[in-house]
Amino acid sequence: MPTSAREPLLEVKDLAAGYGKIGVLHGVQLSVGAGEAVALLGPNGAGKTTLLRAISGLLPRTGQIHFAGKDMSSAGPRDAVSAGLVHVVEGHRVFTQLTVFDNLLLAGYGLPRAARAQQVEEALAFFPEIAEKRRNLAVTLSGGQQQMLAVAQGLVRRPRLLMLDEPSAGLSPVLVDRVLLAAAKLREAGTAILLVEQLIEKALATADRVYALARGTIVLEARTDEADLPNRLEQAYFGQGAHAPLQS
Amino acid sequence: MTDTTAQTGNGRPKGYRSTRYEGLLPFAILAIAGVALPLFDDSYIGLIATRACIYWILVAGLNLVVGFAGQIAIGWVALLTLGAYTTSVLTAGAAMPALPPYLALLIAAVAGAAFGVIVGLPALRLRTFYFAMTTLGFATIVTQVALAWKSVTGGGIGVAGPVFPSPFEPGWGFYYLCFGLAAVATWMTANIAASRFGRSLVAIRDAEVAAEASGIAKPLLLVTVFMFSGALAGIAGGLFASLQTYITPDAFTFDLSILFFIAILIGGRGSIIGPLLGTIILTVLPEFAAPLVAWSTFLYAALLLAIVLAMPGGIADLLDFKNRRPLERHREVVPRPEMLAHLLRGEGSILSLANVVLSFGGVRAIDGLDLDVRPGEVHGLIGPNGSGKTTTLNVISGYYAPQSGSVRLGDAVLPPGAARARASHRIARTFQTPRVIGGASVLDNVKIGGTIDGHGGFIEAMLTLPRHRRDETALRERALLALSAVGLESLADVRADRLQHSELRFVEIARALMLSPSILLLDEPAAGLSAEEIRRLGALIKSISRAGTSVLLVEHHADLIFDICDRVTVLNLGKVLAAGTPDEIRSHREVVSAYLGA
Amino acid sequence: MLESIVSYGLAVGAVYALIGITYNVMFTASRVFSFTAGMLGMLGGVLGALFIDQMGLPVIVGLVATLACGAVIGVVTEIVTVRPVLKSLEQHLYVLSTLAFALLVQQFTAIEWGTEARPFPRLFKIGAGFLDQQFWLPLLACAVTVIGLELLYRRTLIGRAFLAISEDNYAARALGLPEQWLRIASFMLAGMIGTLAGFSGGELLLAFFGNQSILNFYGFVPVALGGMGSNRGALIGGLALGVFQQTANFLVGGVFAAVAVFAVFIVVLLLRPEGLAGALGARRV
Amino acid sequence: MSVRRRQVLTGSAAGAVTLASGLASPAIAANEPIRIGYLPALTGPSSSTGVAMNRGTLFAIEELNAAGGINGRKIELIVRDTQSDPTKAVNGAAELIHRQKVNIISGPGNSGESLAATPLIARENIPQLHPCWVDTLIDVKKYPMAFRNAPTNTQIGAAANHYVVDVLKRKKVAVISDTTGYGTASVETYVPMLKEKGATVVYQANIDAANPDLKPDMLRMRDAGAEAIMPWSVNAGFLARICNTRGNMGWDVPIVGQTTLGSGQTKALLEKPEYWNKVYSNNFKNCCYGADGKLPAQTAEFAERIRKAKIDMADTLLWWIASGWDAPRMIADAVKATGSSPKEITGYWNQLKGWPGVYGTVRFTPEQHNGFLDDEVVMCEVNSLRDGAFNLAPGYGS
Repeated sequence: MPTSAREPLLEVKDLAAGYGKIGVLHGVQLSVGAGEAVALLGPNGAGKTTLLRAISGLLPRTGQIHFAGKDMSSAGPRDAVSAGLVHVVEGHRVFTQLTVFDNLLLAGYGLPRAARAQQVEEALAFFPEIAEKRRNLAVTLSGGQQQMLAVAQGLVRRPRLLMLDEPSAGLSPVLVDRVLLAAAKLREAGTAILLVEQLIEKALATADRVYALARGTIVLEARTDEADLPNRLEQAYFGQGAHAPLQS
Repeated sequence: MTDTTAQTGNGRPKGYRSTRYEGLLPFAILAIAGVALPLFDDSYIGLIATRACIYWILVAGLNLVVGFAGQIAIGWVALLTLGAYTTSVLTAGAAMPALPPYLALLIAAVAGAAFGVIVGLPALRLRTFYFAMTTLGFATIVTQVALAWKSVTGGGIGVAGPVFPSPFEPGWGFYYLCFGLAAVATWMTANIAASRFGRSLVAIRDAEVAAEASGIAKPLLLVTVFMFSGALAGIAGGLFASLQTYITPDAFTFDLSILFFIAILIGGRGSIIGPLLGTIILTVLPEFAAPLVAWSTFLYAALLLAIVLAMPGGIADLLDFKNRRPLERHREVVPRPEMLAHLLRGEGSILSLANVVLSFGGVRAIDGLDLDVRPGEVHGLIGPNGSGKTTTLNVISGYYAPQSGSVRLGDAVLPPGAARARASHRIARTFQTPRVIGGASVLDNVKIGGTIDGHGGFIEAMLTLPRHRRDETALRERALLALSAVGLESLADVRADRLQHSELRFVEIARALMLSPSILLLDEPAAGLSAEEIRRLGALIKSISRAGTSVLLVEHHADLIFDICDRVTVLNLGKVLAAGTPDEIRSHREVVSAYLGA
Repeated sequence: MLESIVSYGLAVGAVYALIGITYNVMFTASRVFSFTAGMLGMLGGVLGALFIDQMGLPVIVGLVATLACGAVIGVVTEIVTVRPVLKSLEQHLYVLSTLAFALLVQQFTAIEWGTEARPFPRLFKIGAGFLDQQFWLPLLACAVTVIGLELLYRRTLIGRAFLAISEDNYAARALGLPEQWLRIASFMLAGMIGTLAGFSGGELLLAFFGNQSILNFYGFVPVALGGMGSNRGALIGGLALGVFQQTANFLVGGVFAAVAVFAVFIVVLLLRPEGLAGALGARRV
Repeated sequence: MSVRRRQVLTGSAAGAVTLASGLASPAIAANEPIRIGYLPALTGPSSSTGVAMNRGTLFAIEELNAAGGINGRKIELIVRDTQSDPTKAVNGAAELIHRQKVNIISGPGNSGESLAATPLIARENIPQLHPCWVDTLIDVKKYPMAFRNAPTNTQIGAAANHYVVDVLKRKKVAVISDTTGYGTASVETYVPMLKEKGATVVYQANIDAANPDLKPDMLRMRDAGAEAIMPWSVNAGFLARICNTRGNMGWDVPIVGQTTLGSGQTKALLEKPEYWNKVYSNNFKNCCYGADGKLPAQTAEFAERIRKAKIDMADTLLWWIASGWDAPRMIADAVKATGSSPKEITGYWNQLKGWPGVYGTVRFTPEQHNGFLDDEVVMCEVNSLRDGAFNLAPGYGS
């Protein structure tokens, strides 16, 4: 199995997590190199979102998580964020009763005042169209704009690894491209990205490497430029021995 | 040992009775102690014991409201006050010709029942804390009225309590009256607790949605229970007045209300013996700790806080030895589909959705959906997150009323919304996260599913009349059958919260089977199950459908879907993307792109 | 007569409003209805009398000390009665834990401070009639609190953080907001507002342990009717309630006034369980 | 000091409880202690009177035992705090009678508790001596063994009414009370009495003492043309609010009524000291300063004794202590003269003629168990309070 050339920024070993008695993830192994873009694919209910939550500490979990040389196995979301591991949660959940600007200020909670202001501006620079609406309440934004705001919130912290959970969900193709373009830009700027995405083609276009998650565990790891990836993916999805002729 | 009993022919696990009587032991001890008490020949003990009996008569009823239905009724002293004044005023004959005390007591019970409904009514509409506040309000208002309405209640001067004639004259005679009534109250509440009504109350408390899906009528049930507990409180009030010999409003302190309430919680919700012991302890304790008297309410509060934070199960948990016996590790759920024949009637009918539209705010969660689920078939419903799968289930089972379109079963049109009515159409379902009553046994959890098939009424249950007993035996037989069908019969007596997640999924299916459903809706039953368990689940579902039930299966596990479904419908953004046989579907280009995103 | 209704009604209404706001501040931070609101009000009066009358501290020191105690009790409330039961919010255990804690404190007060109403000191010698301290002090306290909260929520980052966790706790945590600390902070704030209510209304209600249940109920009515979490509702509702109650006092007399308020409360709630300006809970399945 | 003492006593009683009695024979050995059951309200909403009386009672017991008891028999006081709660009073009475096998019961003092406990005590034929003023509590038919070493509400009211109508010459009167049993009972009794005296009751109400604003009622009284306010309550907060509201309204009208008007708690709650002017409360001749500014000789001597015993007088009234002090001594005298059986005690009391109490002179007959003399119930000027006693109100200067 090919792994990333660079030394890993995020290293996850036999991670297990779930909700109450329901175990969703077991024995997940995963790594992301510095400045690398990794796509996390898998059918619904495979546990992609759960995995991101477990990594960022929003969910209780067992196993080891190393980030930037630090042991984050028992860290909460606060520590993750301050270490530069930022999680943009699914479904563009922004604070609708606050203005765009306030939403971003909150993302910089705890930063020194001056730095906060500056980094908020940097984040806004990625999304000119919400930059214009900085004084509007977030509730007045369209779904796509809210998603951009959510991503922008993620950027305020100048993350070393940005985890995006289905940024394309419920967005028009145009907007999807815009959001993913932003992701690509970040990537050029040296930020590593872990992207959960339904739209495989777009994901593959953005990422260097791909993991497939099914039934709560990693069933495939590959470089995006490898041949026959779709077939292998589908095999992985439907479980061992599933034969799935893709006819056109 | 009963946890691992083998299944016998008639479907009753061996040793079940033994565990049944285990629970009766404490009652027996208390009963003997109660009868023998006069041998002490200490009237002081007699008085305290009488007081405990009277308080218990009220608490016994309140227990169904607080402990079983989980309604936070803090101000129940209001009903004690009402009962006390009703009895006293009627016997005193100040307002009208004097009545014999027993008749007055009866009237107090009726008044209590009526007022109980009034005090309880807000519970049907209001959130927990709001309801607690309203009962508090009632507690203050009643005393206020007692003070203001001088002509009848004597205002602050109060009235003399009733004196019961021989053989129940003051002293031991009166004690025996109270003890007898307390025993009857215990018996009746225990009967209700063990009946489908008691189970339904707990279901409303811990799994309201599942209760609704099982056709349990929350409003009616709660009103009945408020009536019952109001009546008991009224009687307790009459006896209280007699014990006090003379009542003034300042006898009905809020502390008394707190005592009743806390007695139940330290006793343990959903238990009879616990609150009974709790009442005895709280009544007796301050008497024998004279220096602490002034601190008693302080101690009650401390006790309550400790219970809530440290021991939510209360005394009842300490007495629950049965559930401390270790369970067999590495259990395996082995369904026995052959049992299904006894459960299912094989008269499934076709379920069809026509052009159903449901939108929340601007978002169209379901957008003109057509769907047919045929008897004897497993129909898979798949699609990406937010494509409207679960929403569809919720429309069928009546949690959501679609803005347009129709849901028909056979040729009957199902009323939009009206979740509770679905059970009578034999529509059963399971939930994404199992909705089971952790504190109740697996068997009782399953019995919930068959609630609507009971014929006996509340009164019959209260007095365990034949028809009710027949209901219970039938229910029990069916429940054990259902459990053996899903392969859990060996865990029948275990408290549900001790089961593994995978087992809970099968419990839910067993509960659904109790309806002998014509339509079975399964919401991600395979989530969190191991590959082997999924295989068994698949087999079970398949044979359920083969027994004539129409099964609608929402599932993410593609392999399970393609394994057992006869037809599959793929949703995307609330619309049907494709429908057909599994093979058609998996070779369907758009599906693959939408579902797999290739 | 009329001026007496207005001056007294507004004064006591302001106290109700402050208690209502206390409920709100705790609720928005934790989704918990807490029985400790009335308790804080009661303590405000008792502690004020204790510090200023009994210990003879200067007024301002007494006030600060009272608020400080309120803050501490707020924090204790969060740690002892709220945090342990937050996991199982739907079981409503908080109703029991906060009730138990409030009772605990009330009983302790009754035993240590006494069950007789005790005097609350006259803080400012100025004013008579309607300008009397006991009438304007609660209104002043109420105005200060409302404006203060408005500034806090609208102008400061921490205030916005409060709004954020109350709107979407999950997203707030994902952003790395110190959700737990913010909750403690808001309980601290609630503690101070609650005791301020009792302190400012001290001369009106006296330093009396029995005020707890009264304030618990009359402080809850405005928020229940105005919609949980809405300070505007609490303010308007509180003042209205005060005036209504006082009018009823004049027209029909004390006992029936209580009955009237209670009747209105029940009826409105039964017609609109979510309050006159509130929204119901979300989907259940 | 009284606190420590109380706990010791309750403690010992609790001890007695533990060794399960019930076997103890009612036969009286010559040296067996005389067991007095005592039901004061020492805690709870209306306990200030109980606490004060308790000091007197404990003091009397100490004295009597120090003096060698009665005929060589020690007196054992078994205390049960009723917590101002009728249910606790009933429990307490039962325990004292059946567990502690007391010879006699003293108390309870609060109306709610007495109303509940008295029938119970009567049922068991135990002699009872209580200081509760509620008229119906003395009834030789219903409670043949219950005696009262205190005035009745009727006597109290009569004194106040007499003062308002005959001395102050006020004809239009407002009669109000709190909503307690005592308060409502008083109003019920006094209004007709006033009317008999030819006064008109222009305003009558029971007001919830929790209601912090009395202005509505006061305004209605004034509009009704009241020339005197007669408040009946033991709630200091309530009474103080009446005085304060009167002061703030600048209404010059006398307040005549319950003794608590003159208590320390009431004084503490006044907004201005002068609000206590023109306030006249019930009191008892023996416990008031006469025209010469001195207490009657016997009382003066008693006051001296309690001063020596360092009994706290700051927060209480002389007559409370006195009434608490008289009760055990009345019992002691009965036992000394005859014996400690119910018959003996009640028999002695039924013949009691002018027993010289500090609180008041007591006289019983078989038909009349209300021991107090009408003319010993007087009115006093509350603002003259010093060392727990008052000057007789103007008009008593005999």
